Amino acid sequence: MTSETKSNLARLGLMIAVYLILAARIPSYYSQPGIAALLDSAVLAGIIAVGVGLTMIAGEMDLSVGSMAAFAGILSIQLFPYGMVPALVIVVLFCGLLGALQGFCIYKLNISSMVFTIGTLIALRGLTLVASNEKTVLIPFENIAETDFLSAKFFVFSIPSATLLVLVLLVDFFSRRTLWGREIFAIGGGRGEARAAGVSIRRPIIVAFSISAALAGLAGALLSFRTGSASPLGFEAVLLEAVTACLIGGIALAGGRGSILGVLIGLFTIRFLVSGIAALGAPFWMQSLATGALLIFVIIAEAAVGYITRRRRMARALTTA
Amino acid sequence: MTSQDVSHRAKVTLPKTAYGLIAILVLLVVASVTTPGFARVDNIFVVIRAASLTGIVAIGMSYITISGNLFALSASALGALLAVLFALLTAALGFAAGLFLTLGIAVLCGLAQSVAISLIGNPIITTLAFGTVFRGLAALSSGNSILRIESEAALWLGTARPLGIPTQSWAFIIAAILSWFIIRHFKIGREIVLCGANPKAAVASGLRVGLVTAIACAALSIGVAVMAIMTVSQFSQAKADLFMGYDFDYIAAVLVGGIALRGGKGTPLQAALGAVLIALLQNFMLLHGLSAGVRMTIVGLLVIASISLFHILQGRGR
Amino acid sequence: ESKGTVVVFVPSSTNPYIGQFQLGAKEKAAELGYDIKVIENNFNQSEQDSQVQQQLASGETVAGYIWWPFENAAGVGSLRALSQSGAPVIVSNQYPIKGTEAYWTAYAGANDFLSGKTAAEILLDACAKADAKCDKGAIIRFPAGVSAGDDRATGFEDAVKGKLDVIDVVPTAGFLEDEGYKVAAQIIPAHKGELTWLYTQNDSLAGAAAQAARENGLTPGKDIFIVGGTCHGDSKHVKSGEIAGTAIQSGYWEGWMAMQALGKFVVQGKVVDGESYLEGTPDAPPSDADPLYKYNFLPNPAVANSQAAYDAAKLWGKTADQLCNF
Amino acid sequence: MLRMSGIVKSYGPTRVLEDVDLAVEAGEVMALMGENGAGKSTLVKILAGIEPADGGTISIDGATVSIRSPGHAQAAGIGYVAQELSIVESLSVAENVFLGDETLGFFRSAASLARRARPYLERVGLDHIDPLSLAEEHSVAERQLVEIARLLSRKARIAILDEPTAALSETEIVRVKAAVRTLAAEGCAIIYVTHRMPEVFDLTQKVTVLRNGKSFPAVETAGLSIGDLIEAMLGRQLGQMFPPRAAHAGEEILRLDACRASGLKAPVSLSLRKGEILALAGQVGSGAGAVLRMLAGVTPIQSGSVTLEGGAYAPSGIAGSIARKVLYCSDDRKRDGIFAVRSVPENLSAPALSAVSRFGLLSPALEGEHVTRIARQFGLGERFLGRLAGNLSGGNQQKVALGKWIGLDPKILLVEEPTRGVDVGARSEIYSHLRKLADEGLSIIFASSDTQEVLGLADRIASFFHGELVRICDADDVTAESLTRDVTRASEAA
Ligand SMILES: Nc1ncnc2c1ncn2[C@@H]1O[C@H](COP(=O)(O)OP(=O)(O)OP(=O)(O)O)[C@@H](O)[C@H]1O
Ligand SMILES: Nc1ncnc2c1ncn2[C@@H]1O[C@H](COP(=O)(O)OP(=O)(O)OP(=O)(O)O)[C@@H](O)[C@H]1O
Ligand SMILES: [Mg+2]
Ligand SMILES: [Mg+2]
Repeated sequence: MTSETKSNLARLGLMIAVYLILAARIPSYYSQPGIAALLDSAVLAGIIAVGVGLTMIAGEMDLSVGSMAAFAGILSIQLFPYGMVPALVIVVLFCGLLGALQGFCIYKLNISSMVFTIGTLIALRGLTLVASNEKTVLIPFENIAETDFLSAKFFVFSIPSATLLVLVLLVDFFSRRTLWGREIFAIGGGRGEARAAGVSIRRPIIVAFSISAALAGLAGALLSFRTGSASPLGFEAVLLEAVTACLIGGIALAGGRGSILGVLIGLFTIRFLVSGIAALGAPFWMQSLATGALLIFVIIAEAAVGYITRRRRMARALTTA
Repeated sequence: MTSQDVSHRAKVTLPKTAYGLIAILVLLVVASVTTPGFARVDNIFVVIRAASLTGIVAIGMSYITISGNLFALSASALGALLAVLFALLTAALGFAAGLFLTLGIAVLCGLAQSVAISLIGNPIITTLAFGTVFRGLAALSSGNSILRIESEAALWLGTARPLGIPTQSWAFIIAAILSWFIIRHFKIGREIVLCGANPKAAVASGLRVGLVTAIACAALSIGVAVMAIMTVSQFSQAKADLFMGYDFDYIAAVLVGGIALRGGKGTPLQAALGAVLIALLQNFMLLHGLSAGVRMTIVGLLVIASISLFHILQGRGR
Repeated sequence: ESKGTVVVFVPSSTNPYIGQFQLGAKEKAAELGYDIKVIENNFNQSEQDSQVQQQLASGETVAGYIWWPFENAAGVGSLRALSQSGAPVIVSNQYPIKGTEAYWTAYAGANDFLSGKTAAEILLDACAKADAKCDKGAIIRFPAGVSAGDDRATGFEDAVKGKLDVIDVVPTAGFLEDEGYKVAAQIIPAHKGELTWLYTQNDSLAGAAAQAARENGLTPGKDIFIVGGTCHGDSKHVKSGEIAGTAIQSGYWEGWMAMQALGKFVVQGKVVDGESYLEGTPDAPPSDADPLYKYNFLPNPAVANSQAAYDAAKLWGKTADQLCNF
Repeated sequence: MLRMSGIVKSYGPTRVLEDVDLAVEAGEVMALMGENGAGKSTLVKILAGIEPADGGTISIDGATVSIRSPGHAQAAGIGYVAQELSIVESLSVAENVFLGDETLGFFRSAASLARRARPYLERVGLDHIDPLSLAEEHSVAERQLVEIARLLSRKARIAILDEPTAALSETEIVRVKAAVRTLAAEGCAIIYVTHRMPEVFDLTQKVTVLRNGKSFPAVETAGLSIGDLIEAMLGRQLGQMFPPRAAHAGEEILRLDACRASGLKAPVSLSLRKGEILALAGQVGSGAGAVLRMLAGVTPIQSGSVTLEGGAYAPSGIAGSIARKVLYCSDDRKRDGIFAVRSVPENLSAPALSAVSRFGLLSPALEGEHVTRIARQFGLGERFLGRLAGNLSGGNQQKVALGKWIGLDPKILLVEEPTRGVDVGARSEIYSHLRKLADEGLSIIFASSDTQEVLGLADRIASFFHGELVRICDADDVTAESLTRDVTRASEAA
């Protein structure tokens, strides 16, 4: 068993523990509709976390996803008259394009993406306000029933939550089994090393940022369609949740390590926790404290495990030297 | 986390603060030509006042950045916690005690974060987690109510204008000069810069990296405390939802000031200039009656443009 | 014996007004014999949406819902889902969007249009009393995109049409003093000698604006008239006359009346079409036996800007001090 | 086959290459030599597409090619092993072998990569390694060999190796040499950058020398002597590489009694006298460096005792050893020796901040005095003082890394690989500075895998093998052969 499998199992264990602790007090955690709702609640942060996770694996971080999702939400509702599917496709493509442009600038400027995307985070939010005329935009109420199919459940899945799961599998496959995906891991694990070995830096950066933006766009559009409206101020908190999911899911901030499946585990760990605490009727600061505590716990555990493996490796190197 | 290759090319020799000054001058000229009422002296004071509190925190944040710890995401939440605690302590023990205890607690919060950063090795995650905890504690200790204080001294601190300049602006100017002086002329300042430049070499040279992180975190916490105390004093009240969503403002000021995120370079003065530049632009747009969306878009573009410019001027693009 | 659980969706008690709302709802629920569960979302509409999903999925039978969406329009989908559960839904605080009537049982809460209108009346009154010429002025608004701000501005502008000249509508970054101060401190000097009044949408912003005015050599209540229109936190600016006056908008009573509306529906089983402005009597709260209307509005009794007036002001048996300083 | 002509390259205002020519034929190994900073790496980086050239042409088989990215270089059949490791630690060994190789198709599985990587790993003697294991689990030497395996897998027509053996021990160097010979035999044109003279004479047919960014026509290796080569590189004759030894050494200053630490398999006992230079000779992983790290407080002393000037010495961490004036300079100056983005004076005063400040305030006068003293002692010219340390050449960087300690009045200087990657000219300067310091009473221990350096610089030599101390002798009693035998005892035993 590789160390990565081990760490993923440990994370899975943590997720199950959180689930069981809360399930003991919340009956709906066992019921089919309850699980369906939990899955649904993970869609927004989940789809976005997949994209952000990919940029983190590349050793970058896309901070602009929240604004991108809000922008996509406004755009998709405004395009609703042309039909939902065309609107969705246009929005996702457009966001993907914006993301590619952003990735290209980051590559070309050779600048830290955290610096650059703080700028786009602010600018895109402003643009969203401008595009929406600073008002929440709505699907006409007579048409709102048209979006019902997005909330319909098939067993425990809805279309959005199935989309999330399919996306996770797809992106996981992409990241592990394709040249472009491996390039993302390579430049995250060692930018200069990968470049010296002949890996193009431009392609993986552009690919990671355009996937991240396209997924943020998809999440924003899907969620806005489901609720039938989009607010220019929406999706502000999603970045922190997505990044937290990635971190709990084992994606290293330094890049190059982690897996998209791990992100899913991290995501459900916080969803179980946050939804559970809210469902118990506890005030917000309890959610806040619990999330913070969980994150601190995970990173300290990680630091400890890392320390121990380094010691072991050193000891092993000594005995085999 | 940075995408730069480690390359050392020739640098443009003009100090980066000069670019900030030039940008401010250009904006000033353009603005004063196009905006009636903009170039008046009192409007300049208004802008500096508007930049003051953000600027003080940005100055603290620049210590984090220069010391090689990127940035902290817990400043706004810590601000809320400190505001609430300052109000509680002042109400219970009086202004002086409230002031010093709050500063003390701020330093402790900074130290706690620095210990965690040293253990975990990642300032962003650590402060992300601490931020949620601070906000939770702020809500918890405020009991979800508005905390009012009645203190003449606090009111003076929050609203007085010695020599016609608001206390907040005094604090900002003093903080900028003081922190520049510390970085430039104090031994610990040099240590901060060196630790940011290369932490491993700093350890090997016997520099106190742990202490440096602690000082940087404490500097930010003190900046946050000053902001919190002055805000509470000005309005004689505190709430747990103060400063919500401000973190990116502080970071934007640091970035617009042209401080390299990789650490080891730049001075707190640049963060102060960045804050003034953003406030100047905001003021200009406010006076032009631009809508919130347009204002935000332009500030975002300013951040992008200024960081790109600094970057290209240093010849780091591809 | 409990009559069932009422589930209350609110943004977050980190905001003291919402804390008061919860308190009012809880006390009324206890009085009526209901259990209450409050679900907070920390100002995040998508989180609130998934909380609704979660709640509905639990299959719990509830006595009813109280719905305070964080983002009014964006929450319509969730509101609709709640209504489809069959349990009564009382909407509160955020004035329902036209066209959604089928999704909720009754609205019980503040009326932001009314709040804007009351503020306008206070302002006009103050100008008239001081015999000052009020014409040009500005509205300092809640952040762009917040619907309560839009509604209050609309109510205010409707009420002052033809009487005052609104030259500027400026969105702030937030709802709190420091954010209001930042805007006011830049707007006032830039329009010096031009602004005769300011409407700031709440008293936190008004107090900050008064401070900014004073710092610019303007005496609030003389050179410039400032009104917020909802008492909130610091009453010192009202008592000292700096703010032209205020109105009691009580989070406590809003939560209370939302819960009362739900109780009324359970007992009476019907909703009368139309609007009802609950009477702002000083002493007795409205009776549970009154009919439930489709729209039930919290009264916004105006309070004049003097210590005496403030001390005398009462709503439904609680003093202004109890209701405004939480 | 390959012809580069008129290559020009500047970094900002500094011209690094001016009008450089280079030509290699198929099946030929060409040594590229020159002092540190001569521009060797820059030249091969241009060929490998890592850096763009400002001017000049590159032609392959007579056709002019334009190489603007590593991808172009690969397409042109150029394989490249970089001077710094280019192994991504978080990827598997197999993926590292095929890193940057787009010919394997868009879809790829770990198992098939591993299968394909195995033959190449075997050719560089890494058959014991699991191709699926992560690169970080292996030693630096093994990782370097993985890079050679990558070069083999590329089926390159032109292979560039930039100091491939700098981090390797003799046995591994043998494997690299064998791999290079096979490549050449297969008709590959090879550019081989190295500072190691024996390799040049052993492996290459021609030598091209770069000096100050200018190239000299290639010469046949066979007709060259070491002296000629050095003269060509330096543009002058290297008088005496090593300074004369000390006439006498003082009393004992440091004594180790049966000390163990991580990296050591058997207890080590040795002593050091005042003004003496002691060499710890050994290949990579021999434990020579481990002794230094133990004395420097980097790794704890697990057992045994150390006596410094008659008192017990057990440093807790690096600050502890600095407090006792036992100072350590590691073998990786980029990593922890210099502050690349800060100026040279700031680097030189870094460990001595307390000495150059008063009441916590830096004193410009004290600092200036401190810096000029070191600069004078270490031959760092005025013109370097205004520069960022990262912009200096390797030799000058090493002077900064070493020199910064001198200001602290050390009792014992511990130096690991004092001249790794430093050219002959700077090397001889560093040796004479170290000797001068020793003559003034400083005691020096250095660890080195360079036999010549050990023999030339040390008063006494302690040889190490596989974590054990082999023997301690006076330098006069040691010959190159006996030393090589001591530090490679394994090959004898095997
Ligand atoms: N990215 C860069 N920016 C600025 N100057 C550089 C850069 N890379 C190299 N230099 C400078 O160019 C010169 C040539 O460097 P190069 O690495 O090619 O030398 P080299 O011959 O390979 O030396 P070594 O033997 O130390 O490897 C040196 O003076 C070096 O300082
Ligand atoms: N900083 C360190 N801390 C603890 N252990 C280390 C450290 N560096 C290396 N080691 C361990 O010490 C052992 C020997 O290290 P290394 O390969 O560098 O040989 P060395 O003793 O330095 O020999 P030399 O430098 O002469 O080649 C290795 O197994 C390594 O794991
Ligand atoms: Mg080189
Ligand atoms: Mg070593």
